[in-house]
Amino acid sequence: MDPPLISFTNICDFAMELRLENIGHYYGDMEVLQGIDLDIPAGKIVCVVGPSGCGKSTLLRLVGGLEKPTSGRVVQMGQAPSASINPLTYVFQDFALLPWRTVEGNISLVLEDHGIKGADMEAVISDVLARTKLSDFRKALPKQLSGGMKQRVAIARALAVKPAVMLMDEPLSALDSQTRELLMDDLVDLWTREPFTAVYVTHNLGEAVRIGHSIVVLSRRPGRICEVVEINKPLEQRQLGDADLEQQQKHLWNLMRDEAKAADMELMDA
Amino acid sequence: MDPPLISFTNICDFAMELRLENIGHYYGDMEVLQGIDLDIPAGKIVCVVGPSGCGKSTLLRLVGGLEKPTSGRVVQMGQAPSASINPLTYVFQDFALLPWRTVEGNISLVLEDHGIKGADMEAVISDVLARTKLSDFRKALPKQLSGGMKQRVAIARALAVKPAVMLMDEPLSALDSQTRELLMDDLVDLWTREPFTAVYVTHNLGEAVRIGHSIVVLSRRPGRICEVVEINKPLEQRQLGDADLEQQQKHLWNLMRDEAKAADMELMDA
Amino acid sequence: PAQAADTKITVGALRFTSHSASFVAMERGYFKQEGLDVTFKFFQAAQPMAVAVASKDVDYAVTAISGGLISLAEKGAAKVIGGALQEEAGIDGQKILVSDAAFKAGVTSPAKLNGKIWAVTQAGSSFHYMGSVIAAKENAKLSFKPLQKVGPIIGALKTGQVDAWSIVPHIAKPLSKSGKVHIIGNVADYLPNYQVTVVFTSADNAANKRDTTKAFLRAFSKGAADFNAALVDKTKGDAAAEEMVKLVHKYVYVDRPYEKAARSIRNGAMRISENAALNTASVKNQLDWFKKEKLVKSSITFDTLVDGSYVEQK
Amino acid sequence: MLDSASKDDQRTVEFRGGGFAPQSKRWVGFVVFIVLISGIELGTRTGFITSLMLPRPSDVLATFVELWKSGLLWKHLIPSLSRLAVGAVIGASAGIGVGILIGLFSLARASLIPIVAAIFPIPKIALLPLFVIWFGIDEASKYALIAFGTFTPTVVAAYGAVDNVDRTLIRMGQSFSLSWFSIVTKIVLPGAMPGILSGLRVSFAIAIILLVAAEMLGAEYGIGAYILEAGSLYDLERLFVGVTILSILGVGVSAVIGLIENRLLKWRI
Amino acid sequence: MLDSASKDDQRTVEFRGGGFAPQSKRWVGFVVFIVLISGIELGTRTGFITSLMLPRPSDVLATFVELWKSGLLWKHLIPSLSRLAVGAVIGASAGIGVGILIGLFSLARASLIPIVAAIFPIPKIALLPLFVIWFGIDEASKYALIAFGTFTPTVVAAYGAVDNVDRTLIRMGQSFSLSWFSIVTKIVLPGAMPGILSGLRVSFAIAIILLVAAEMLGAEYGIGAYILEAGSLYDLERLFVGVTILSILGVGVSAVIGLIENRLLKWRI
Ligand SMILES: Nc1ncnc2c1ncn2[C@@H]1O[C@H](COP(=O)(O)OP(=O)(O)OP(=O)(O)O)[C@@H](O)[C@H]1O
Ligand SMILES: Nc1ncnc2c1ncn2[C@@H]1O[C@H](COP(=O)(O)OP(=O)(O)OP(=O)(O)O)[C@@H](O)[C@H]1O
Ligand SMILES: [Mg+2]
Ligand SMILES: [Mg+2]
Repeated sequence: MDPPLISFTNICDFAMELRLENIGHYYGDMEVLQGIDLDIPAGKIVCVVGPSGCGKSTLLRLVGGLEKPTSGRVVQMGQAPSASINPLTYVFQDFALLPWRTVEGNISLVLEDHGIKGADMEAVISDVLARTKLSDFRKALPKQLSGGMKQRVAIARALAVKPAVMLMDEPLSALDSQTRELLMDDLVDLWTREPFTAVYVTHNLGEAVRIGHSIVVLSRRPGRICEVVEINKPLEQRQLGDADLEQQQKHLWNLMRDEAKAADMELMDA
Repeated sequence: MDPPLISFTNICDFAMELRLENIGHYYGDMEVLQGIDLDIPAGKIVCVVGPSGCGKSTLLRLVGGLEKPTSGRVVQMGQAPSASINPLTYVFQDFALLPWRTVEGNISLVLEDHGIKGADMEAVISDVLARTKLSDFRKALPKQLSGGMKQRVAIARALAVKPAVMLMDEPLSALDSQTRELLMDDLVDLWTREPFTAVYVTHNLGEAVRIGHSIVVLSRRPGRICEVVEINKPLEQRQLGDADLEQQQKHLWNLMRDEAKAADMELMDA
Repeated sequence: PAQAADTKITVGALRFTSHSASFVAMERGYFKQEGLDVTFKFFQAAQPMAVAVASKDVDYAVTAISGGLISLAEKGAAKVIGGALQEEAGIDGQKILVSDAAFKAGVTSPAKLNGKIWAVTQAGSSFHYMGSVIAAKENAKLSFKPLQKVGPIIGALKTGQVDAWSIVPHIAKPLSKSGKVHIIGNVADYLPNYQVTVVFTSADNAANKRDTTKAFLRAFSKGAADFNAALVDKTKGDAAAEEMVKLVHKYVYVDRPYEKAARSIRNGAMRISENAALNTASVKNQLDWFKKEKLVKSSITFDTLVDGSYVEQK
Repeated sequence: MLDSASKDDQRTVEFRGGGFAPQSKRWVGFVVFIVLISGIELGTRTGFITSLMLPRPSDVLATFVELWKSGLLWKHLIPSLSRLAVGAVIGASAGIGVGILIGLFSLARASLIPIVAAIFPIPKIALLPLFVIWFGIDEASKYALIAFGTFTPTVVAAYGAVDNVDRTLIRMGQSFSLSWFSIVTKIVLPGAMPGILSGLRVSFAIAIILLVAAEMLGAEYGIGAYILEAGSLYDLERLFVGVTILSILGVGVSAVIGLIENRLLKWRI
Repeated sequence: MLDSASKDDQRTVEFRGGGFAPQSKRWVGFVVFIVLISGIELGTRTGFITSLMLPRPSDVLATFVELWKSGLLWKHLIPSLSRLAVGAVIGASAGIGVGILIGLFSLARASLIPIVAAIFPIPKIALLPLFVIWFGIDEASKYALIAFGTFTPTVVAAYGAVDNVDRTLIRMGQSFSLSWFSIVTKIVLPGAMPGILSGLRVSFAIAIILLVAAEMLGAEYGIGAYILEAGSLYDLERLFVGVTILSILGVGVSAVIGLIENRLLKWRI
């Protein structure tokens, strides 16, 4: 196989890390997050889990600068590699593809604005489509694709801007569980070939233990950090149904079960 | 605990079973199902798994009489118990609650039409709400409820008509995985206390091995039966991460992986 | 004195026989002789024509004195400069009509109109004025029903939904022939020498373009004289009358065959004032009535409405 | 984990979200109206705007006060309101009824949709002469004109609303063996309510617009008749008084429907 | 697993689904029109319907053929079409522009929404006298009237469409650091297209309705003028010819927009 034309931050040369310093956030009078301190080390995937409505998505928006924290700050430490077009790049739960653009068009969208065009753009697009196994779907419209393929397009789009950190908000939860399984394999594959830095928000503890180097457990709203679980087994060695992972997962579920129950029973104000 | 006021079919006295005889179905020119022969024994949960678009939902609609099969027939064997108001009752993926009716109103909806009112209705509603742990949410509107609670209401509504067979179309796939875990426990609990007959369609193999007495694996479209896997371990003894279940799940996944991949890669016609 | 040739002016007109003076002046070259290059602008109703003069889309036009015209004069936008159509004893003038139902119920003369419904196009229209004056003279109380256009009025009259109306003879006579409507009197009996229509222009033209305005009035008067001679006084013989009808038919009832149109044109011929003379008394009466009815501001004077410097004031 | 070089290189992550959620502040609206009206007042006073082009706002107000004091306001307003009410209620009810039929039955859909589509672009004023023959020049023809005008948009809104009722809810009803009648009354109609109500907003605005056309025919009193008279007298003050009343009426009706929506559709997310 | 008693008791599960998906068949529409017109023809021939109530359809057709043969059809149609085109294009463009401003900027929203809401219920015919003063009696005032009438509904549709653009797409754009201008042109505008196009359907229908009002202002030729003249002469045949032409025009414009939607919005599910 040829060396990839473009690549994630090479973590040996550059090291951009993120640090969350005492982050707190309010929506109106409602406290959503409280005193979050967290390091996101380069080349690692940090999973964030927690019950519904505890502020996971909010946290991710704060990290990427899509929202301003009420208190505290998110610090970027070290320079993003110069090749990185958009250092902090999201992958959304609902794909966020423009339905009126083809697969190719959705990727070119994020390149056009950064002055990449012609053969350069062509090269980038071909490369990311190849890496996400989408080369045959280049001219397809989103409506023709299954959910799994749509999320692959979104991932290809994120790769195209060579992110220093990927911010993934439940990237698999809109997919059915079989597709989820397939995509999880693809993500592990992508990371194994070329490690990237990521914050990965999820509800799914199975996903978290499969893909996270560390797992941050948030409490119910206002979200605080309950525990950070480190998993040392290399990603590529983790498998569906591994006993040690199952153990970790059970541990996490025991930590969270009551909170999840309470969150489920909560009545939203009319 | 008091004996329940209403109950599922008592499978000792009555035994209503369903038999699918050589079912085939077309939408226009597209063959969706082909030569399905299947028995649904009383008091058991039959899971149906298969790749996206293979006709699982269609099969369930055929079973419940919401659609007419192009060929073959669905036979009801034995009488539904006289207490059963609606022998074949669905639980839908997207809950199908009327947003303008309260929890209570959504349940009374299906009783009103069958001439149950006043104190009788009151008794039925209180009972099913108690069994699904919803008594405190009686006056809430659907918009105030989390997804898990909404599906509980839909289950309570299904219980209210004392079904002979429950037809469940991916009842948990619209929920986040933590809520799914909680609801799966609740379903197992309901079945253990009082066994019921059910056809349970799902994508999720983990769910299938946790809740199915037998698991029917469908092929890609046109859906045919590939294999029927029987799991003999009693439901109440099955646990998240049981090694034997993991084994079954891996077996199923190996059966389906390629088909799932192919289904995922399919281009829908523009 | 003829002006420098080709002063372009626009003349507003309705496709009515009563506007024939302008048509004659056009066809017989009287405008040309005065150095005026005239374009006609045709309207469906008189009211927009008044507004068009105010907005300077039209330079000269002929219409009944209406509340709208007076209001525009008050705003300094329009000015009456001469007279056109006039009721005259001995010439067939406007008729008073009643519906068949009202006629059968005993309204056989204007004296019996008390309590009846009188149709008008709009409050402040000439129909309103006529009805009001007739009612006052007969001590009758009329209620006035605005129906916007002549078409609906005829419909309402035929079906007995309104009781009475007044209209020019060439419309009144065919209507009465149908038997659904009856003529019970002449407007001229109540409004002798009623100045039905007037010539008007924008205040700017009246004040600042006196030569053009005078030239227009001269040509207009010549046309009026020809028309009166041919069809009203009938002093020129049948051939001239025939010729005049043919001329008018180029503008009026164009979509009807000549034979049908000719009858209507002849029936509709009422006198157009000689030399565009204006019956001051009638205009004053009308203005007073408008003020009394609070249709126009009470501050308006006769001189605001009329520029008396152009034509003979009777 | 970090080498010391980059330790010094610390920057807060830059904010790049927000926006694209324009907010409407009520007081800005008032300010704009006041500025606009003062501008016209000034323009007319300085002669920059002639009295032929626009009336002076203070004169319009004075005319309105006069109209009120003379008691004529009510004499004009009450018949108009009753025409609006009767006409709009007839037109909207018929429209909702027909719309629901179209939404439920193939035969109704196939036969009525083309007719409604053909009727839609017909200007109602063109039919005035016919309405006079059919309904006379009294109230009936005014009701009919307003009803006719509100009918077509209501039909379109109503069948659109029925079409948009979530089909899974209907399948749910069938799966519980509810009767056809129950499904229609308990699922289809409540589900179509939001669409129907928002259609009524447009229909009632059209009813108000048609008031003038309706009162062209033999109305002595009524806001429309008042406007027509003012127009024919070229009395801009009165014309604007009338137009303002209609405008306030329209905003008022829309606000009332908003209130009804808030009450009736509390269940919406 | 089954006891033998119930073995005999076999029944096919009963069908209880289907329905609630009315289909519109094109030929039914034609049949209905033909039945309706034949009915009127018969009614007028037997005298059941008097000539005062409705014209005889065959006479209407004959009148139309005559109009065509005389060449007057084009003389009336062409000015009307050009008025419609110019007026509707001006009104719709201005409406889309203002609507997008309202959709994007708080200041525009706060100041313009109340004005649009106040203008909406004003009947355009009430303003005819003013339009003559402002724009003269020639084409300009006709364009202005039609433009004014199409403006308000287009504004409402356009800002509604912008408001309805999926906010996650906009956040996506921001998250990729797209410029404000790119977000507007590449995300907001294409996303608002479906809403704007369906708004134009209504706006153009209104433009056609306003044609008659516009041609009240000193138009000699034009379908509206033809209808007005027919109405004032109570010539029902000609009135119906004119009305039918407008109706066909309306259906045609709507069909054209449908085609454009199909082409431009292929990407919709
Ligand atoms: N823009 C907003 N304005 C006001 N409240 C908000 C906003 N966004 C989120 N919230 C509220 O803040 C809380 C946290 O929301 P957030 O989406 O971050 O939770 P989450 O952990 O991602 O939940 P989920 O698991 O459902 O995705 C919720 O109660 C939510 O209703
Ligand atoms: N009413 C319908 N008319 C036409 N085609 C249909 C209809 N319902 C389903 N289909 C098609 O039939 C096929 C099977 O659909 P079905 O919903 O039964 O699949 P499924 O196995 O439930 O899929 P999923 O896993 O996505 O729920 C799909 O290709 C679908 O597009
Ligand atoms: Mg979230
Ligand atoms: Mg399905």
